[in-house]
Amino acid sequence: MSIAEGTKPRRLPDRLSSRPSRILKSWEVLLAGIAILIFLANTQASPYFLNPWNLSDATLAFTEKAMIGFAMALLIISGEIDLSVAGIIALASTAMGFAAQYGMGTPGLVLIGLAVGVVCGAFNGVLVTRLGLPSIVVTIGTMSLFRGISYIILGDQAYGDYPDDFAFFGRGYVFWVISFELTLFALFALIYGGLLHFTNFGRQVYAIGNNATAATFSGIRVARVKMILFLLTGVMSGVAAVCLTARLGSTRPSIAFAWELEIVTMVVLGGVSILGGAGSILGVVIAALIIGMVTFGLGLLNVPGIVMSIFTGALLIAVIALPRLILLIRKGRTS
Amino acid sequence: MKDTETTATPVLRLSGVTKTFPGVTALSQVELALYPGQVTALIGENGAGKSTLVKILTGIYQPDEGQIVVDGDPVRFPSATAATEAGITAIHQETVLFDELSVAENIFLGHAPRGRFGLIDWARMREDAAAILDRIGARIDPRTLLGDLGIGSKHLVAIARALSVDARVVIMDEPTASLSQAEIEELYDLVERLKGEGKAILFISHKFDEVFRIADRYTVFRDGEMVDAGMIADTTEDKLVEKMVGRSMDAIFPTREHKPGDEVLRVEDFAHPTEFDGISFTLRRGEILGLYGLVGAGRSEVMQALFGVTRPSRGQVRLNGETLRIRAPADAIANGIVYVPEDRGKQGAIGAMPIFQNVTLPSLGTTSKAGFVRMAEEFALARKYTERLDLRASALDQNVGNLSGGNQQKVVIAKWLATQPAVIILDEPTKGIDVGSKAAVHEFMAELAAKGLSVIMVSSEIPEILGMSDRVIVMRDGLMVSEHDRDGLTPETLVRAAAGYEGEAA
Amino acid sequence: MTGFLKSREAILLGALIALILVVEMRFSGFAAPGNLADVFNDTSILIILALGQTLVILTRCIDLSQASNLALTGMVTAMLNASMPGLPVVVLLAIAMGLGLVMGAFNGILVWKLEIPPIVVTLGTLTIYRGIIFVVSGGEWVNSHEMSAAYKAFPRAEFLSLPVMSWICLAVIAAFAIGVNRTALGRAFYAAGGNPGAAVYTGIDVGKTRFWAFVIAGGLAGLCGYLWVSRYAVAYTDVAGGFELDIVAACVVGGIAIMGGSGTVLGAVLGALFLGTIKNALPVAGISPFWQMAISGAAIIIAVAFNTRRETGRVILKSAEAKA
Amino acid sequence: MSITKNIALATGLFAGLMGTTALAQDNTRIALVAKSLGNGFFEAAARGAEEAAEEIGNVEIIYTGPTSTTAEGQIEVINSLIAQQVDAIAVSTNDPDALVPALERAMQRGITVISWDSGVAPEGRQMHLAPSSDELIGKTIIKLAADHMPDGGQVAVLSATSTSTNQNAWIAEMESVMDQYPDIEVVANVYGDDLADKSYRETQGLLQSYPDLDAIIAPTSVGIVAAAQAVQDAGKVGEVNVTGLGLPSEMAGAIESGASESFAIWNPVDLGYAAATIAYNLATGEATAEPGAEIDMGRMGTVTLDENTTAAMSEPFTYDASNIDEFKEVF
Repeated sequence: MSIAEGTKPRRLPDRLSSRPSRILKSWEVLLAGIAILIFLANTQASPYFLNPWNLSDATLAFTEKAMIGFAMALLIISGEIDLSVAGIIALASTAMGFAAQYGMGTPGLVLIGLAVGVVCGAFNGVLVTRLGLPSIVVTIGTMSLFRGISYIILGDQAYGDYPDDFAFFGRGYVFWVISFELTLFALFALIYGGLLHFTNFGRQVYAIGNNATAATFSGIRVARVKMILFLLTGVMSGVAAVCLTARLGSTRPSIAFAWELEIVTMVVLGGVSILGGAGSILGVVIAALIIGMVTFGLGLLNVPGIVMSIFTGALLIAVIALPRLILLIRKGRTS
Repeated sequence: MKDTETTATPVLRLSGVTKTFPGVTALSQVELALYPGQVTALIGENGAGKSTLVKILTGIYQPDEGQIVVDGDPVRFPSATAATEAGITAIHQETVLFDELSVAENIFLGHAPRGRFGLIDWARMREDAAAILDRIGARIDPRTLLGDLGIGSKHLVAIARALSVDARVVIMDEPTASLSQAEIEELYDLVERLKGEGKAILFISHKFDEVFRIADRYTVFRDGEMVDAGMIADTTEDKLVEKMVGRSMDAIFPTREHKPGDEVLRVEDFAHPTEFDGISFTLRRGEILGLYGLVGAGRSEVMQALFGVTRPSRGQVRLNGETLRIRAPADAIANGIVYVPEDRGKQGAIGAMPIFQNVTLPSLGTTSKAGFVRMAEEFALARKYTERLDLRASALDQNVGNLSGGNQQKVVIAKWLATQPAVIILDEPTKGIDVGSKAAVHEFMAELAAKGLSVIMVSSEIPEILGMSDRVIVMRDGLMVSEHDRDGLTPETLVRAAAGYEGEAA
Repeated sequence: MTGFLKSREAILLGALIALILVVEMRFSGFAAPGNLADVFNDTSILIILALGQTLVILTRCIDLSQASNLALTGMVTAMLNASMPGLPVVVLLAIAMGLGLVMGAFNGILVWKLEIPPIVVTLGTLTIYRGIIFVVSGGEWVNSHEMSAAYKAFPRAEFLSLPVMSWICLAVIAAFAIGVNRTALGRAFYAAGGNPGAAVYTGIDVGKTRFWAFVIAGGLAGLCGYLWVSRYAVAYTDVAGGFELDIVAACVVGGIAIMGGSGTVLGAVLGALFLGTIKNALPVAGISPFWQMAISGAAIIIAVAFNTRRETGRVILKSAEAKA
Repeated sequence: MSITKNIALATGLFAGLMGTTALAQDNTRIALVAKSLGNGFFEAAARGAEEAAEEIGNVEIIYTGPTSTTAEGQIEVINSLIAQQVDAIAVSTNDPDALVPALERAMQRGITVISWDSGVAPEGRQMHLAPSSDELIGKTIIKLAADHMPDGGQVAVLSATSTSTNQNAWIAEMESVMDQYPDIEVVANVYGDDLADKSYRETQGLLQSYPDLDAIIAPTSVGIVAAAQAVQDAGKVGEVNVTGLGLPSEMAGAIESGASESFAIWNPVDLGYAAATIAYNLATGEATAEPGAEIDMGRMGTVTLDENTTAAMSEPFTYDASNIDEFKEVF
């Protein structure tokens, strides 16, 4: 069995199966199929659906959440989670509103929004990586803390004196029906897709999520990678805060309430394993589109938002349960 | 003990038991008999199949073939409870205890005494626990939280747990591994008492002194097969060692003509608050340094501190004369020191990632450009090293988790060789892998040493240590006990040094 | 006793007493027995839910659907009561618990048989259960005057000068104290979460144990559904919205380890009481209610930092032991 | 195999949710947007709007809103109404500022936008129909309390969501007339966020903090019910009078138990009716929303817009034990 002298070792192929066959079996294709079906159903259900302006408006319902979702996807793949993202939005928005009161210009406001995101992300990151606390609990705490600070600052008041050009981030159009937010969404999809799938950093994120101990033994600085991921999630929450605040034109402490669970739902529906180690940005993009289309399509039929959420909740469980159910039934048959 | 009893029918008998796992046959047509009032020692190297056997006897695993016969009737143990109910109890080698529960509850979990309304009677449970602990001479308060105990006391609790059921068969899987000398003596007394009560005892141990002290019978396993059995009185330690390592004696290790060169690595007065102390050694270019000792001797801990996984409290590491500051594995890797860990599944391979990505993980700096991965480079690097190790896989994008143990190990070794290290530490490099893969790994190790790579090989397998090392260091209880040159070194010397048998030094 | 004094529960109890005393200093009368009884009564629902959640967390799972379960069962009982005022409260209670059990069992079966991560399962059922409320009620509220007097009176009825609500809570606490500490299933929750691998060696089926945790948590959420709706005398879709995280927070403050296997009934009760006291004290002590959220958040972070540090004590190894 | 099954399931679910697809293109479609669905006040307003639609003919009312009282939810609803190209939107807002951008876009797309009940900032609508004037409401709510406090005493205010404008305006008006009641002291102002449980808890806090409290004024239909319940549970019926703005159907119990002596409300049915009629008139060009304009609202007569293009409909009406039974069946 040992290597015989002179014999040429067996050559291993790079890939087991051809690219097309692998793609066909992937989660993303399943999701894309569902997305197409929903798209077709929508076109049948309402004559208003296929209007470019309407579709453009509809994207605003998910772009901000999806932007956070990209960073959250990386974080969840690494085996952590951040439930404080909506709290960060509230705090960042409050900070921007506060600065706007004192006449701060648009560039300064954006910087403040992003800076609050960084600080909050760093706070989460330090608690998780330095003190070794479980991220789900830490961020349940910081979720209340961040939003709570907004409540302390604002109470029942609102900030609304934003400069006119600030509105561009939430209401501006880059080209025809392509809104600034949609552009940003596409841009971040590419950036995060690139980061996760084509860089050393992304590879390390997968390795950590799959087996943090083996990753440590492989020379990956696990705490540092996780810290960066918390910072990224914080920054993206800051970006979302800028867009949402600009879109609403006002800040109240209840802004973006309960978004954290919607964002996690989007990420998990996109095929990111909640246990870490698996998932893709493409999946998250498609999941965002699915949720956006369901919301918009049912909205056109004046179906209340809460009923739409039954659909997303059921979809979430169904897409994860079905493959396992089928496996279970097959196993039952063979044994 | 009457003579008639020794020839009496066994309480428990295994016949033709076979158990296979994907890629590995753990047990093959194994026979075993346990007699009332007698201690049967089960002897074998790591990976010989002892632990699998224990799991089959306690209902954790079900055998693929063969029979378990209790009192002459064939039985099946579909769960742990079933085995307990059949009167079989075990002290497991790995901790199967609960840190967050009290000592009393750890002893009685699953069969706690019930009081009124069928509720658990805590008072009685504590009393009973105290009684059992007292019986084994353990001075532990049953109300203590298990997590607050040291590893030795935890082991005593595990023993108490095994004795809390009224069993006829008691399995002890390396029961003295973590005990102090005084505790070991008390355990021996306990074994005598259990014998007196007519219980059949299966005693698994590496330590020949204790086998000869307390066992009545022996059974030797090697590579999942039963190779010998008989009465202790009819054998000698040398014979048992030979039986135990027999196969490996015959195995051909690569011939190594190359002479070690200059000193590469020097470790001085290395210490850790809890794991090891006073470790000093050197390593030369092209040398294979064997590090031998029993499980728990602190070998892996020294190596992991050297690699930066844990922080030593004291000591110096010099590479080519320069003092290194190693705070994390990344620092060690940057300096050309790499570590192939013992626990493949947890520390070595990332099962859900493809082969090529596993191989390139510590080398991403060289396969990437400006931080971006280059798949073609990755495949090339992965192919280069996996093919040299004769990896058996379908393709390089196959997930490592789907490979056999031996092939997983090749991937892990390939991963480290791809970093082109100066020093490679191999922790139990051939543990639990098949003979063919073993040979490939050994041959490659020799080849690497010949090319000037310095190797530290941690191993519990005596033939491997003897067959591969230029020099051998033996550790026991976190300390270096002896250092040996390859020439004239015998298995017995090593076993004695590691077990502390017949004095301290060899 | 010295063991208790060093425990997390004792420290939390100390913190709770300190909190009450601080409020008492600002507003005398807060620490009066009558007022404390009111605080307890007001926190009863949180306590009951936190106890259910405790079991789930003990087994290394999490249930985010409790608040939705509560709201749905509450709505169903209110609608039943509105359409059939003659239906005795006992029957409604049974229906509420039964419905809650079924929803808990649905979570549990997905976790047990399909091995879907609990957070995903309950994230899904959180929205599904809540959505169903809107579907069954058509978005309509059930208001006070549509409910029968008996329906509203039950939790308020006083027995030995305590409302029935408080008695139910005390009964649940007592049942948990016995059930968790003195039954095989109760101990199995600890084993299944503390060391799932080892639990197998003691004959415990980890998946089944998790299932039961979800079932019990669901049943209690159903019970609370009736209690909540009858207490506030109104049922609508958004009842107890966002409460799921308050429940988890109460458990965390109470020292229930999110990694499973560790925590006590007393801890969960004290954790819930701590948050409940803050909620009740703020308006009384004249602190703006807007401070409440930040204070709860800070309490959670402090609690988890405190608890986790105590748990990760270094294992003292053999050589050190031998030297000592 | 698994893919097809998944798809089949997904389609089934989706089809099930589709429900009715009524599209009547010829009608004038007026969307009545509530603060949140399920609130009895808005349900009653929707009935009024339907009444107006029947009266006018060729009008379709789309009654919609978010499930919880959030601005973001209302924005999504408004976006989908814009997409449906409705003719008019009449909204009772959760946030006067946050809805402006969405409503501005609606107006850009040629949709008539008015606010009613709770107003939107002027740039976000063509006109606002206030149920009553802030001044009248402010005076009414304190008078309701004072009528039952001959010797003066302490009152506390339990407001609704801190994010709605109308409550704050009413309370400000109330405070401006407090000098007429020298014996009455407003001791606290708390927020129940339009949540039953929070309002309940805030009331409990008030009862504890101010043992001598004589009355609680809750100018919100959710808060007043919760406050009455809390007073009843605390055994303070007769000591503390709960009053403010509420719906007869929801307050019948409190009047009966004595927790509330009296309360006031304008008629939401009339309000919905008026909002729909005005929206129709503006959408069909029969009226223009500009300061000083007089707009017809059917059986409710006409309203005149002030310089902020705001109009007040009517005075609040007081309900007590003498007339509650008559109205509790109506709304």
